[in-house]
Amino acid sequence: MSLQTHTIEDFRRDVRGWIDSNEVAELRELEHPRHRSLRLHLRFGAWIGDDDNPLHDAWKLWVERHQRDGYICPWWPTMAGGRGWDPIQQMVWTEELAAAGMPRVSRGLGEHLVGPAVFLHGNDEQRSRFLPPIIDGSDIYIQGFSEPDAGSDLANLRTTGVVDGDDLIITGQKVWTTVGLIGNRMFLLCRTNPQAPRHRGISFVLIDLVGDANIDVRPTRQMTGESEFTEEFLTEARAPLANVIGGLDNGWRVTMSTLGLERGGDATTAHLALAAQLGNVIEMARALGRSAEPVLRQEIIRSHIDIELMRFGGARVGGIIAAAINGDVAMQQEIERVASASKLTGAEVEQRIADLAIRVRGMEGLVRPDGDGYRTDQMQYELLWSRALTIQGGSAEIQRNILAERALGLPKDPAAV
Amino acid sequence: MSLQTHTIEDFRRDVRGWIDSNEVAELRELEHPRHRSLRLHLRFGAWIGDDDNPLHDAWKLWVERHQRDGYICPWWPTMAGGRGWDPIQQMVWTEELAAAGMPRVSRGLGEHLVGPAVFLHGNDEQRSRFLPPIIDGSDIYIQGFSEPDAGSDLANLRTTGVVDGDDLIITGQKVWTTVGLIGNRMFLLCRTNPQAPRHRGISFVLIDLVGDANIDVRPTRQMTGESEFTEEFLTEARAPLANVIGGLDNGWRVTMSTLGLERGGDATTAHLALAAQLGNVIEMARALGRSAEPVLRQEIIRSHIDIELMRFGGARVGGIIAAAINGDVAMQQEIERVASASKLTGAEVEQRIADLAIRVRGMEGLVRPDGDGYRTDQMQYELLWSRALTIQGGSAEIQRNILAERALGLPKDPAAV
Amino acid sequence: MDFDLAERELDLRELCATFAKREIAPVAAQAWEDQRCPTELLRAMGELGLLGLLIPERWGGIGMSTVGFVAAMEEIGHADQSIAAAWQAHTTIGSLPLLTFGTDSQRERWLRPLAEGTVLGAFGLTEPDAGSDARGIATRAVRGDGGWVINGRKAFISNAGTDMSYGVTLLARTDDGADERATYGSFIVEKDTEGFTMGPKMRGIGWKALDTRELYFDDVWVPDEQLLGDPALGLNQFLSTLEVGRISIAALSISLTQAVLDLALAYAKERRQFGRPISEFQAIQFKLADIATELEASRALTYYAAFLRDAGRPFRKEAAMAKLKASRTAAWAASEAVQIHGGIGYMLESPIARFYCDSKVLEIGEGTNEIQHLVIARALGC
Amino acid sequence: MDFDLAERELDLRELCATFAKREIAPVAAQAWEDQRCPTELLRAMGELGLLGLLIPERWGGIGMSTVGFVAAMEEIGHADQSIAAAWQAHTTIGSLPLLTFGTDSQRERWLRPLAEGTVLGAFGLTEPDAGSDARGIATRAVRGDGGWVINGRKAFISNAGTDMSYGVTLLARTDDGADERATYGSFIVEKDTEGFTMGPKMRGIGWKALDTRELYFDDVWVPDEQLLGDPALGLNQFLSTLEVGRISIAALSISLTQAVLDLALAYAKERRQFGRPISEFQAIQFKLADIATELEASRALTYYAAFLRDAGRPFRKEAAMAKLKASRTAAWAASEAVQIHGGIGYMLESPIARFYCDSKVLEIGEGTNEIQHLVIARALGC
Repeated sequence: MSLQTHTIEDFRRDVRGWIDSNEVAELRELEHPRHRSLRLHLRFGAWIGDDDNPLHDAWKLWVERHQRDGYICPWWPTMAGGRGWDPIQQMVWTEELAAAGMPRVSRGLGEHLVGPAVFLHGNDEQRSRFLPPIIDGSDIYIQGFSEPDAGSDLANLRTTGVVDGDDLIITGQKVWTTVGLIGNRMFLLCRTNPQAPRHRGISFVLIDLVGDANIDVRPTRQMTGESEFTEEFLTEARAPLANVIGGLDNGWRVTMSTLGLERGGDATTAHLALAAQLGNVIEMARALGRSAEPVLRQEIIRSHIDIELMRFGGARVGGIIAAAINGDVAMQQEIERVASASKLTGAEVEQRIADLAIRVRGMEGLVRPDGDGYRTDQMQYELLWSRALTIQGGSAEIQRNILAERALGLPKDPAAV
Repeated sequence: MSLQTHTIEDFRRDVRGWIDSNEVAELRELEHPRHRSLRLHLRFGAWIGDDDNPLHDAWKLWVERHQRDGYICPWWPTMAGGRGWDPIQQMVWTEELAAAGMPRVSRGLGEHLVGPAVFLHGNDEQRSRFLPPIIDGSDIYIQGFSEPDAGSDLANLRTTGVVDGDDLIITGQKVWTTVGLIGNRMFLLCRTNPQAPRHRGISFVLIDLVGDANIDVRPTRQMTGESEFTEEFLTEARAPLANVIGGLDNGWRVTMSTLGLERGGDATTAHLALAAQLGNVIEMARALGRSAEPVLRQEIIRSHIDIELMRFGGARVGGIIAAAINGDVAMQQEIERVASASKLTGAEVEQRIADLAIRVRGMEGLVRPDGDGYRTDQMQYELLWSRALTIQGGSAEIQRNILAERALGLPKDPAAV
Repeated sequence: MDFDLAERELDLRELCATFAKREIAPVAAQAWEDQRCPTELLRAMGELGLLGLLIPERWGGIGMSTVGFVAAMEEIGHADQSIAAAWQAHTTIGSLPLLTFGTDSQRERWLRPLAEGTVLGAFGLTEPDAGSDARGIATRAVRGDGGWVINGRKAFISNAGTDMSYGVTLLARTDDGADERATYGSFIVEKDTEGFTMGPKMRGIGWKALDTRELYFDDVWVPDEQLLGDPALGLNQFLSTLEVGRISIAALSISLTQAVLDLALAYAKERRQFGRPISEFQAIQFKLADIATELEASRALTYYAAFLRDAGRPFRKEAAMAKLKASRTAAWAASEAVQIHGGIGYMLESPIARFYCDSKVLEIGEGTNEIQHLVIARALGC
Repeated sequence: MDFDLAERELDLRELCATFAKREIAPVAAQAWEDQRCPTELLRAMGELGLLGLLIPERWGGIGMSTVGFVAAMEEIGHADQSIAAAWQAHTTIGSLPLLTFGTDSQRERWLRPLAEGTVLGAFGLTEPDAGSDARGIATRAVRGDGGWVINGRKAFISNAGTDMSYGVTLLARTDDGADERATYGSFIVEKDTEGFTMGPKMRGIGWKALDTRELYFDDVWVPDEQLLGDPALGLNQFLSTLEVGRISIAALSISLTQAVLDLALAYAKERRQFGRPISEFQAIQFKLADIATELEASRALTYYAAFLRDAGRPFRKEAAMAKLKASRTAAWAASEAVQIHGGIGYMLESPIARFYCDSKVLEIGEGTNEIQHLVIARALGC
């Protein structure tokens, strides 16, 4: 008797077949470092600027083929317009795309956060109004969660939402918003009931950024020289009450469950990017004739081991997410635990690999490439970018602290950073 | 469509039912620290000394019930006398025994190394001669691999085996043998062809220790105060050629494949012991009123994260081992890779937890308990014992180096420690 | 700046090096194995003046600088950690409260024999249930019969139970519990005093030749002249005289790190694998270089703290840093040194195993490293 | 022992502290942003005598001790790492070869202006393809036309391309390739020499105000008087004069660690979360205490290496240790300090981000830390 199943391999064969028949070979070019900024935008759901790029047509073709066969947001439930894939299938999909050198068509935060919030917590009207524009790419969402005083301590948010007739009037400042300039819509948290305890009285709202929105999106510049993050000033911005997902004052619950899913989704595939980065370091070490250096090897293999363990963790999370999408709350907590573990390990591994890369490369690695603007090459970008990984979305310390409470039942102490 | 399967839960129910009906409650007492030495022996397959212990009868009853229903070496293939369980089933079995507080009946190295060597590489005559006495507990094996100059560099072994008629005459010294005093038989590696390259010309032999064996087993004393390890001096010890497994000069291959399986087996369940140790630290922290200390929590959760990832890794290895037992060599290499990753992480996590335990406990933790002999309590034992984990069976450095070659294809450099 | 020892300090170091090599090293392993405090060695050290190291000549000592004390410790601790631990407990907390708070007649009576090395000094601070906060001690001294009556229990007290011990100086609360402000005093209790008993020698993971015990005080009466200083003294004021203990443990730590580095280096040069001495392997070289580097940094920091004390300046923060850094380095270096030794390093009888076992207490004793962190953070203004 | 600076060193430190605060700090961020070497500041430092720090008065310098140099660096580097990097390159490798190997007339002609601070010094050692082993350099000088003809290429050369630069002193092979033993010489090449050109200012991740370039030598002819010392000198003998460079990077590293500690501490006391300043949280306190401790250890070790040089004793091992320890501490501390700052620390314009970016080169420049490990291991006899 054996419990093994081989249907994963059948699925993999199907996926590989579709990619073979539909791939747009020119898009392999996107892997080139000069397209980093574009890749970042695509990951967040938009082809922005650079319309003259000859790849633009290729990209449109690739997206059309996805749309034709229903491969956009494929992990969404069928009632939401997806294919209902479980995360193992997603992982296979991602792996096969990577193997073929084809980019994944992502709808960014719309796909990973707004969609789940709407299909898990929204009403039918909201589902039909908000989900299709995400799938067809007309709505690109940015995230309005963090504030100057609400980073790790998200529940400390100050942005207010005041009911005025059928609208919510929103005022406040958001920071640390990923590539905020590319979106036409924002999902945000605001405090709609100042009397309620910290975690209650918060609402999850979708709002338009275009037109006369009273929302000022300002780019900031990060260590990498890029504006991966923006800040937003909302001055009496209006959103219809019908855009509140999961009901007024219920935003914390909506957020926690969808954030968990997002992290879970990340956990299933996080090892792939890390393995690729480590592969680059190994290539670099080989090219410099340093791959036999014993101490270097020890460091490389340490990272490899962590990545292997994350890979297995990813598969495990996969199984759990499948249950959670069907609304199993206990499972959502399990995802949160596992995904936190993966995110924390992944962030530190990524920092370690990025640092190793620079040390392998030596002085050359510290010289930024020529060209306009503030350029960095891929390894430099990863070095600087990786520094943010243990800060953004709740510092590593806070996340470990939360895990100590939830996973190990240690006493609650939000101030015990 | 979902690829999830629920038959694991069915299996778990069956196992739990068997344990409920057959458990011998007195054996829960074995968990007490004063039985540590006995537990160690049981793990290696023997109830040694302490025959007056009132638990002895309970243990015999528990073993008889296993034998009656075929639960000894249950993961061995059916042709070898086992039940053909895959490692996920084994893991469930171990988990359920742990949940019930019942000890696992292990046949020690006979079960985990000799058995697989014999059923994978032996002939039919050897299978029928060597396997049943392992299952019925009459043969307890100790391992004769490491030598003074062949620790991390195992292939450097010097013990010679000279063919003399139908016998092999073996001379040499073995060290670092786990609980060598409890066995009646030894499996060892010796060099039977000094002309062959390092990894060839080595044979895997089973030999009797009792009677006029010309093998002198000497205890040594380790940091823990225990004799976990012995050394053996073989002076023209004789073993019949029919005891050579896998053919003369073919011992390296036999060893590598069975060692891989052993490590794989360990990998499926290694997280359990670590989780228990971490649980003890948490208990201790609670008892001392320190469980809310932020920095302590951070360290606890770091170990927890690693254990979680190992748990997932274990499940993964499980799947692979199932294939490897059916003789798939490619799978064996995959096990080796994964299991090495797990072993290396596990060893470091165990050291970290043991160290943390002592720091949580403070000065009290450094005082050994009263009583005869060189006593240590459980946490002290773990602290000192864990120090051996990155040394025994190939140092962590060597193991990482091997992994660098096998898993990442870095250039071979055995001297690059 | 001048990192050289003064001539007197150099002479002392030389003396200690010779004594350590000729007298301590040959018997250390056996004393550890026997779990016996070799007081004959401590008496011999006393004859050389080493037991009165930090005490002025006026009271029978040799009035050495703290820097000289660290240098001496480097030699003693390199030969054996247990004996060094006994010696430093005597030299610092066992003697200094008498020097700081004693009257001349108390100094004459109790400090002089300690400094001259005829008896061994002990200080009773820690209690079984007080955790790491000294404020939590429960031992009390109350006025009675024209003196003080002491009740309580002390734990992990070094040097009080040997055949060379005279008794103990202990800390007790002197307020009646009703006052808002807790006050503390310390008292000299000689060994045959009625009601003063002790447990058996504790058996440790390391420091096995050090005599450590629980002490019990059961209606122990002492006359006023055995009260040391003002019984209304605050705790911090009192404990500050013990800050040199942190420098002392830092010095003990660097002596251990040097010892394990020497052992690992010698082993690596001798042990061959894959046909070469393992000292030629890069991974081993890097480990050794790292140990040597962290050792040198710990050493420089420890001497810096000692220098500040000698110069009469505040050294609380630096002493805490030295203790934190040096003990952490020692524990890590001992573990790495065992790793370099491989299997042989895991044998109980190997010298490296002895130092490894001894290393564990350094991070915990004399204020855990958690405490050191807090002391430093406070000094930074957190 | 004496850890205090001498009066002259204290005065220097005071001077540098004032200059750093008044002149460097206000413009540093802008110079970094503009990626421009602010030579006006270096000229001002020259007027204060700071560019001739390690050069005797006889040649226009102020003849300061190495200890004094480290102390000065603590102040300069605390204000800005790029300017400190330019200054130290000038002060050590840019000037010292001329002092050590120059004839009096060479010293008069080239060293004096460097020491008096009217021009900026540069040394050309590294080459694009030579890796970290200086033995591998390919630039060659051959006898020709009664002088030397130089061909080759140098990379990552600081200070050669500013409006204050006079040229460069560079290292080249002087053997003809047929000899068994490679020989090396160094040559002074002034900036307008025919065939001597350079690339644009490199754009770094950090040290953005430092002028760093590739230099190209294309049949560059120099007369004999621009040859420095014996052209048959072995490489080690030559490189040993550069060992002070390791102390210099160690000093730069401790100045960075102090800077990021100060920034993190100030931020932690000001930033409130969960209703309290984050400096009250244990996790933050421990991080700050750890940084302060490793800083103090690195500092003590760096001064120790400097002391050895001043005392005329061997300091190769200690300089390598100081460089290894201090640079590793700086890189780690900068990363932890960013972590303490949270999101604000990740903004390119924040001072902490500037120091973080600057920290990366410390572990790699002036001999990677891998090299330092090997130097130390060799000194240990491996």
